[in-house]
Parts: sequence; structure tokens; C-alpha cells
Amino acid sequence: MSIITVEQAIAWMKKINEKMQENKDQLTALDQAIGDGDHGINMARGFEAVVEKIEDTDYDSVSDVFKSAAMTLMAKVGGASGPLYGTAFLKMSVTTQGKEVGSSQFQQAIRAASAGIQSRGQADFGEKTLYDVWYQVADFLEEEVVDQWGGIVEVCQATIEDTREMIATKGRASYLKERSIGKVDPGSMSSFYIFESLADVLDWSYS
Amino acid sequence: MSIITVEQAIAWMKKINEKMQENKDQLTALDQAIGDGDHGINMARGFEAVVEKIEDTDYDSVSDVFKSAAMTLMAKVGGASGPLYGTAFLKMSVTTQGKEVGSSQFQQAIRAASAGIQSRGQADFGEKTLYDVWYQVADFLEEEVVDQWGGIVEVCQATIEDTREMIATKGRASYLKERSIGKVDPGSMSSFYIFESLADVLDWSYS
Amino acid sequence: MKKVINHPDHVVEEMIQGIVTAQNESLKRLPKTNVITRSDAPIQGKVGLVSGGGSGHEPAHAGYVGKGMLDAAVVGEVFTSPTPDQVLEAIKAVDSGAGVLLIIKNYTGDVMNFEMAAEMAEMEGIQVEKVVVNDDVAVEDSTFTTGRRGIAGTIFVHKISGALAEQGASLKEVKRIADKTIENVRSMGVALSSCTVPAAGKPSFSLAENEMEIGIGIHGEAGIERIPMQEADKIVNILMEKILQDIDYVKSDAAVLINGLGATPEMELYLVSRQVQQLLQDKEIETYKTWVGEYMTSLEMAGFSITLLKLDEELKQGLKAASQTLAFPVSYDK
Amino acid sequence: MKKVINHPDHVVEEMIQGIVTAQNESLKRLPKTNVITRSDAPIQGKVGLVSGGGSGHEPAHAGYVGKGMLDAAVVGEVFTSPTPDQVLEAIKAVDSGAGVLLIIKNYTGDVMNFEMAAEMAEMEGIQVEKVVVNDDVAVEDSTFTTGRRGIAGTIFVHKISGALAEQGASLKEVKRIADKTIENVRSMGVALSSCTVPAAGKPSFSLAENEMEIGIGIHGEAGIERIPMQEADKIVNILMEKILQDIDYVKSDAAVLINGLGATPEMELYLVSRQVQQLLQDKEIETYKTWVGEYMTSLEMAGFSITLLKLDEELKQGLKAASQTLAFPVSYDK
Ligand SMILES: Nc1ncnc2c1ncn2[C@@H]1O[C@H](COP(=O)(O)OP(=O)(O)O)[C@@H](O)[C@H]1O
Ligand SMILES: Nc1ncnc2c1ncn2[C@@H]1O[C@H](COP(=O)(O)OP(=O)(O)O)[C@@H](O)[C@H]1O
Ligand SMILES: [Mg+2]
Ligand SMILES: [Mg+2]
Ligand SMILES: [Mg+2]
Ligand SMILES: [Mg+2]
Repeated sequence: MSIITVEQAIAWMKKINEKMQENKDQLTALDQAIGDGDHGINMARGFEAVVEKIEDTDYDSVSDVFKSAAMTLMAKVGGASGPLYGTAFLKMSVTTQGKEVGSSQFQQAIRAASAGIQSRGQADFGEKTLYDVWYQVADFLEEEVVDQWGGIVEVCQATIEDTREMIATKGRASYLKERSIGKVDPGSMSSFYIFESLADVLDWSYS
Repeated sequence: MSIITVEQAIAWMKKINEKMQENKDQLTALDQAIGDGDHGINMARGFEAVVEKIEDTDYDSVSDVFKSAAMTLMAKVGGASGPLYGTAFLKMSVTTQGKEVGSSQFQQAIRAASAGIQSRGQADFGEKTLYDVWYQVADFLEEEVVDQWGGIVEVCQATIEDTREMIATKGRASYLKERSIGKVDPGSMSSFYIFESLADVLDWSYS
Repeated sequence: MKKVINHPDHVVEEMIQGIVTAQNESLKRLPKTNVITRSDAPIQGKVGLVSGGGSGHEPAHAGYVGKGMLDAAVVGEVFTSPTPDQVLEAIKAVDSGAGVLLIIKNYTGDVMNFEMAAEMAEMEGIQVEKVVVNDDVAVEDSTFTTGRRGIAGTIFVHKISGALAEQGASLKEVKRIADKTIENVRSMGVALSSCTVPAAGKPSFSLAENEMEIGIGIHGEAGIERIPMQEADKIVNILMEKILQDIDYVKSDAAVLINGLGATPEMELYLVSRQVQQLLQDKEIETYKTWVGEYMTSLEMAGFSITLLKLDEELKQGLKAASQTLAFPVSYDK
Repeated sequence: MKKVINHPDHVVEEMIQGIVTAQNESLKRLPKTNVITRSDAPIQGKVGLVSGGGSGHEPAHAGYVGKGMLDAAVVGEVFTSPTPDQVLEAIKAVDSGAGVLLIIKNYTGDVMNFEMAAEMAEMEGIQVEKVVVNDDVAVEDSTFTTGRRGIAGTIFVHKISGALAEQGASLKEVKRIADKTIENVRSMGVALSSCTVPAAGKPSFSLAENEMEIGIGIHGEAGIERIPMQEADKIVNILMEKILQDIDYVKSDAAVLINGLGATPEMELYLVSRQVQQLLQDKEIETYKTWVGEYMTSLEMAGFSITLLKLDEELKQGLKAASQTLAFPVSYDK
């Protein structure tokens, strides 16, 4: 049984865009604290372009929706987050190509996205990057039954809180060394919005 | 009878320097309002150098003290006020050369200084410059008996107040046109300190 | 006041030391003066060009000393014209017998100090001529008042008269082309924030978060009016309107100088340049060449000025000639 | 936020238009891209040099495009690395068959985007090499972390590898000398005030009236520490100590770059230069040449960086070679 349809994939992208626009200033402020102050701007620009692209296109498959998102993010975001999110959605597209997206396909897609981020960014788990969120989400989806997937939101929230206590060793925040402690990683926060949007669109219940 | 001796001329220069140092910020603030904000700095630098020069030198005549002042101001002040005050003291030096400085010599000296300022700066009376003060002082000294010369301070004060209401047509303040009204001319203010110092040093009584 | 300085009283001296140690191949300082000359001055048979003024306008004027432009720059205290003795030293150092041209920005102080130096030099038998640059259309042009200020347009005067002098022209000829440049150059500026004279320690004026000063002077002298901040294109339109109505540029060629006053990012200067180009195109004024950068600054002031020079063939030749200077290099055609 | 802009979203587009209209003789824009190239690109037989990064660092990098330096600059959003498709366009536009060298500043984003472009270009049969500049000694050099940032030292890499490429050297050779330059160049900066990303509308950080940030990054990234303001010479000493302890410059020749971050008056940069010269003299390090100005800015940030390049004969030749670029011109010896 497919857990995500073409329409839902499209709705997911639109929901992400909404959240990025809403939280643009918050993400930028987080990045001002430990980076260079453009993460919200980057996400808002990127997902706005994704939605524009998607509204202009007819889709037969979830994979194609992900591919559009990937290519658009790659071409419109730049910075660190552009190639990372671009890679993530590209891996999801490749993994789901020619398939209905059932729960196991989705698990594999997120696992592939996570691995793609890791190989592109060369960050390991615990380095205070958005990889932390994707890694945890991939684990969670493999461990939990579909009915419990609403828990993804809590997993993300917890991971974000974990990043707060970490010393960044990758990305711009790493220059701060110990002074990065106490601040949430902006990329982890935007990843949170991505998965929160998913839970919203798929009506996964969460508290 | 000499009204100003070599010692008094030296004391005059020292007193001017004291007043310029004390009022440096005020003069600069006046110049910030309608000029370029350096008049106090210029006066403080100039008269400090005058005093240094004078302390290094032995003088036989009042004329030589004025000449030292003139040359030092010319070489250390710059801007509009440097050549103007330099010219003023030079004219006073030339006028008093080879003479004891009695009241009529002093009248002539100030008249010559005033004329020198006028020809150097091409400003007429009423253009809101330091020339206004020198012109009024020259008139006053010619009109009043020596006993009343303490009134010089009031004359200067009144002239300064007059400059407040004028539209500047010479110097930097002229760029402001009508907006220069309401502000005292910085050069007139420094000229006030010059004559106030004179009254102090010569013990002219004033209220 | 946040400044990278040691002591306000030493700023000018230490800056001069910094300039001559950094540029020791091309520039030298006359001993015990605040005069910076070409290291090969005086040049035999060449008219000497001297300019200068208060400091705080860097790269003006030392950045324009070199082959094809000035022979010497006289450095005054911050925003304060240099004194006659210093100008005289410069004149003497660059005169090779062919005479010296003084390029003065039109401020009472500069004019008086340079004039006095000229008088002294003439007493020493040196032929001296002077020109007074007054390109700032923000100020009314009148013989009864101080008249217009000299601002960034001065750079074009340095360049064009410097080119002719380098070719061996006579003092009279060099003065003629300097005057011609002055007749054809107009500028106007705007400030978004004040500057702070180091020895004053406080900003020269203050602007509200939403205000700008149209027609600002390069020493922070007042402009025409304070108005609310606007879009870049609109600010440009305001300045260009004043400039274009002052002389008739239509159907002629013009050189453009977009000058940052100190704190304006180069990014923004290029936005200004873009709109200037568009306006010129609309008016059928052909842009001969555009310079964008910091040429005549006001310490850390935010803002910019626009300069337009109306060109004929002779002025173009002057702009095109090679110049080996730090701030206005023009390379040799190969 | 007081900026001379029309709309935060249009800043980069309008800046590019401004650059190419102002410099239309020497620069051109690849249609529908944010890539600026030499107007004569590609040059037959010459290795192509491509650099770029986020905008807001002007004159970097378009100001270094021209004969003797870069063939193309790729312009990203403000402080945001350009995307791979743009870099790919640049690579394709400058490749004449001799291959292309990418000069990347060491930021995760820049490295990833340029690498992806390189992968794509290779798939299209173009030979691509890359070097990563990491001159900022404020940041710890470690293979486990992101490592050092690339800042103003990048300009020397452009210059020296550009000179060799212009002579017709092979891609391998050009990469070798770029790497050698990187090995020998070190920099460090300090901020006195923040910058404001136009789309953010708020300063990236804030410093108290009496504070400065030692070791600031050119995107406003944090430095090593915040300390009270000091005299110019002391600030210079702090930066120079870190730079000089990183590689051994003693008894060698060095090139010096004093770089203003955007709002620091040139006057102050020369005070910095002066003290740098004094320290180098004390350490018996010979200054080969000094550049003072704005080379790699951070919008309107107040502050500066110091760059020291340790030289051998080959690197000197690279610095000396002619360059026809806006922001780093070197004239032909006559
Ligand atoms: N090497 C990396 N691996 C994974 N994620 C990274 C890496 N470097 C940075 N990031 C993520 O990117 C985010 C910053 O994105 P953004 O601000 O858009 O780009 P930039 O840092 O280039 O300005 C960080 O918060 C972090 O989560
Ligand atoms: N043409 C002039 N004639 C007489 N006095 C003048 C003239 N121009 C300016 N001044 C005087 O000089 C004063 C300014 O001196 P200062 O600030 O030291 O020089 P600058 O204007 O060059 O900065 C003015 O307040 C005015 O009194
Ligand atoms: Mg960022
Ligand atoms: Mg003044
Ligand atoms: Mg002044
Ligand atoms: Mg960024």
C-alpha cells in the first residue's frame, strides 16, 4: 500500500515552503548566531522555487516530484544546504524511481537521502549538522511501525535539542568551537520543518 | 604710554591658548553644526604651537611676539582660520614694528589686522565670519577711550549674537544658506576668546 | 568612536608613514614635510602638478601621484587645508623650471593657503598657475558667496591635466585643459551616515535611521535637504536630475565616476552605476567610460557621489592616456 | 538597515548588471547566468581559471577577472556559494581544451557546489582541477573539522596562478603553483562592527561600543575572541603574532595585503600597514610589495585583515606579471 501519493508529495513540498516562509526569520537568526545569517533566506528562496516549478509541471510519479525538488534546490539554494538538500531529494527520487512508495520504499528513500547527505557533506552523526536529523529519522522509520510514524516530529525535536548541546565540527558553526554550545543548528531546524510538514500532510498524528 | 608690553603680549598668547584648549570642544561643536567640525581642533593645535614657539624664544618687542604668533599660526593651523589669523597677527606685527605699543598703535594694529582679514578672506561685514568680530572691535577701539576698552568683551559677545541671526555667505557655513540662521559662527567665537584673553591679561575691567 | 588609530594627534603623520613605506617604489616624502611626491620628481622639462587638501579623503590625493597625474600631494590635517609652507615645499620640489599648476578644491581655506604658497613661490621666481575645482552642483554657484565646492570631479582634473603635462605641454596649455575639464565636470553626493573626525571624537552630524542628506559635502558639510531614505534608483534620479540640468549633456559623450564616500559597499555602488547608465541611455548621452569605487572619501561616511564629465576629443585623449598611480591606473595600450 | 538598494531580492542581479555595463570593454556576462567572464574568453590554448563565491565581498571576484588573473567569476547570492549549474556554465565558457582550474575558498558550501560542478564538467569531457584556499589562521587547521577558511589571501592565488596560466602553462603546472601559493599564504582579520545581509535586514551580530572581534570571518562568522578596543598598533600585533607563528617567515621575503572589510577608512588601513612594516622589519622579513585597499570585503563591515605571503623567486614572478583587472592591476614594465 502506498503511503505517499503524487498529490501528497506535491502537498508536502508546498507545506515545506509554507513553513520555510513562516520561519525564514527564525532560521536566519539561528544562522546569525553560529553561521553567516543566510539559512532562512536560502530555504525560503529554494522552496519557493520548488513550488513554482511543481505548479508548472505535471507529475506521474512521486519520484519525479522529488527529482524536481532536488534539481531546483541544487540550482537555487547554493551554500552548504543547497547541495545537501538537493542530494537528499535526488537520492529519494532515485530510490523510488518506477515504484509506488510504500512504507519500505519510504524507509529506504530516507536512508538513501541520509547516506547521500553524509557522503556529500563528510559529516558524521553528532557534528551538529542537519545530518543528525536525517540520520535519526532514518533510524526511527526503520525501527517503528508505520502507525507510530507521527513520532517523527518528536524525534526531530529531540535531535534539535541534542544539537544545542553539541560542539560543531562541520560547517560554519565549527569556527566557534566551544562557543557553538547552547545554540541550535539552523540546518537541523530546517530539517525539522521538512519532517513536520510530512507528518502534517500525511496526517500522522503527533502530540 | 605703552598699553601692551612684551610680557603682556606673551601673556596674551598664553591666555588665548588656555582658552582655546578649554573651549576646544565647544568650538568644534559649533563648527560641526554649520561647518566641518575642526575649528576647535585647529585653534587648539595652532595656539599650543604658538606658546611652544614663544617659550623657546627671547623677545625684544611686541611686534616680534606677534610675528612669531603669525608665522606659527600660518604654519600649523591650515584651513580657513589659519591664513586669516596668521594674516591678522602679521599685520599687527608690521604695524607695531619698531614701536612701543601705545593705544593709538594698538588701534592701528587691530584696524590693520581687520583689513588684512578682509582682503585675505574677501568677506564683508555681515557675512557671518570672524571678520565681523575684528571689524567691530577695530571700530570700538577707535570710538572709545582706553579706560572703556573692557567693553571689548561686550562688543564681541554682541557680535557673536549677531552672527547667530545671519545667513552665512562666506566659508563653509554658506552652503547651508537659510539653515545657517540660528547658529553662532565658530570663527567669531574663537575671535571672542582672543579678545577676552586680551582684556584678562591687560586687566581691563568688564562685566 | 571606533577607529583603528593610535592617537588622534598622530593619525596624519602615521598615515603618511604608512603610505610611503607601502609605496616606496613610486612615492617619496619630502623630509620634514607632509608632502608626498613622485619618487622621480622633479621631471625635467615637465610642468609640475600639485594638489592636496585636508586628509580623510583617501585615496585623494596621494593615490593620484605618479606618472600621468600629479607630481605631488600636500596632506593637511583631517578635513583641514594644508598650510602655505607645506604647499610651497611641494611647489619647489616639483618645479623643473617649466612651472607648476596648483589644482585646488574650492574651499575658502584651501584657496587661501594655496594662494599664499603661490605668492611665496613667485617671490622665489617659480612660475605658478592655479585652477579651482568647483564641481558640486548641490551648492549654488555665485561670485558673492564661497561658490561651489570641489569634490570627486577633481580626479578627472588631475587625470586630464596630468596627461597633457606628461606630454610636455606648457604651463599655459596645462592650465587651459584643467580649466576646460572644470567647466565640463559636475558632481553631487548623498550621505546615509556621518563621519567622525578623529580629534573631534564625535560624529560630525547625525541622521535618523530613515534619513539621508542630499547634496552632502565631503567634509560632512550640510547638503540641500534631509529626506527619507528611498530606493537606490530614486536616490540616483534625484542626484542626476540636478547634475543634468546644470549643463547640457544631451547627445554628447560623458565619463562617469561613481564614488563611494567610505562605508558604502562596492555592491551598492554598482547598483548606482546601473541606474546612472540607464538614465544616460534614456537621455541619449553616450557613456565613454565608467569608474566605480572609492576616489574621494569622507572618512567612514556611508553614501556616494556621482560625477559626470562632458567630453570632447581632447578630454577623451586625456582620460585615455597611461597613468601609473595607485588609485587611478590606466594601462598602456599594447 | 540603511542600504542603497532597490529590493533585497534584486541586489545581486542589479549589481551584476551594474558591473557589466560599467566594464563592458573588459567583462561580459554569460546570458541567463550569474557568471562574469573576460570579454575575450575562452582564450585558445590557455588554462581557464574560475573562482567565485557568495556576493558581498566585492571587488571579489569579478574585480579579478581579466588578462593575467581569472577567466570567470561565478556570483552567488549574498554570502551564499553559487550553485553547481552556474559554476558549470563558467567552466564551459572558459575551457579552450586546455582544462580549467577552480579556485575555491574553503567553506563547506563552496567546496560542495564547486565539486559538483567539476564532476558534471568532467562528465562533459572537460579536464577540471581544483584548489581550496584556507589562509585564515583564526580557525584551527584540522582534517576532522571544516578546517581553515579562505579569505583575502585568495587574491594572491588568483594573481599568481593567473600569471602562469597566461604564459601558457599546463593545467598541472597552474594547479601546482596555486597550491604552492596556498601553502605560503596566511591571513587574519578583525571586525569593529557587523555587516547586514540585505535579505536579513538585521546586523549579523553586534559588538559593544568598546568591543572588537578578533579573527572575524568574511561572512561575519565568529572569530577567536571578543576583546576591548585597542590602539591600532596593538591590534596589528595581535593579528601578526598569530600569522607569524603559523609559518616561518624569518629571513624570507613576503608580500603584504592590508584589506579593508568595507567601512574602514583607507587612512586607517595605512596606519595598519605602517605597523605591519615595522614588525616585519624587526623580524628581518623583507617586504617585497604591499597592497593596501579593499580586496575581499564583507559588505559594510568595519575592520580589516592582514595577509602575508612567503615568497620565492617563482611566486615573485607571478606577482610581478602584468594583470589587466579592475581591482588588482599590475602594469606592464615599459
Ligand atoms: N558538512 C556538512 N554536512 C552536513 N550538513 C552541513 C555541513 N555543513 C553545514 N551543514 C548544514 O548546513 C547548515 C547551514 O546552511 P546554510 O546557512 O544554508 O549554508 P552556509 O553555511 O553555506 O551559509 C548548517 O546549519 C548545517 O546544518
Ligand atoms: N572668507 C572668509 N573670511 C573671513 N572668515 C572666514 C572666511 N571663511 C571662513 N571664515 C571663518 O573661518 C571659520 C572656520 O574656520 P575653520 O573651521 O578653522 O576652517 P575650515 O572652514 O577651513 O574648516 C568660520 O567660522 C569663519 O569665521
Ligand atoms: Mg548560512
Ligand atoms: Mg572647520
Ligand atoms: Mg576644515
Ligand atoms: Mg552562506
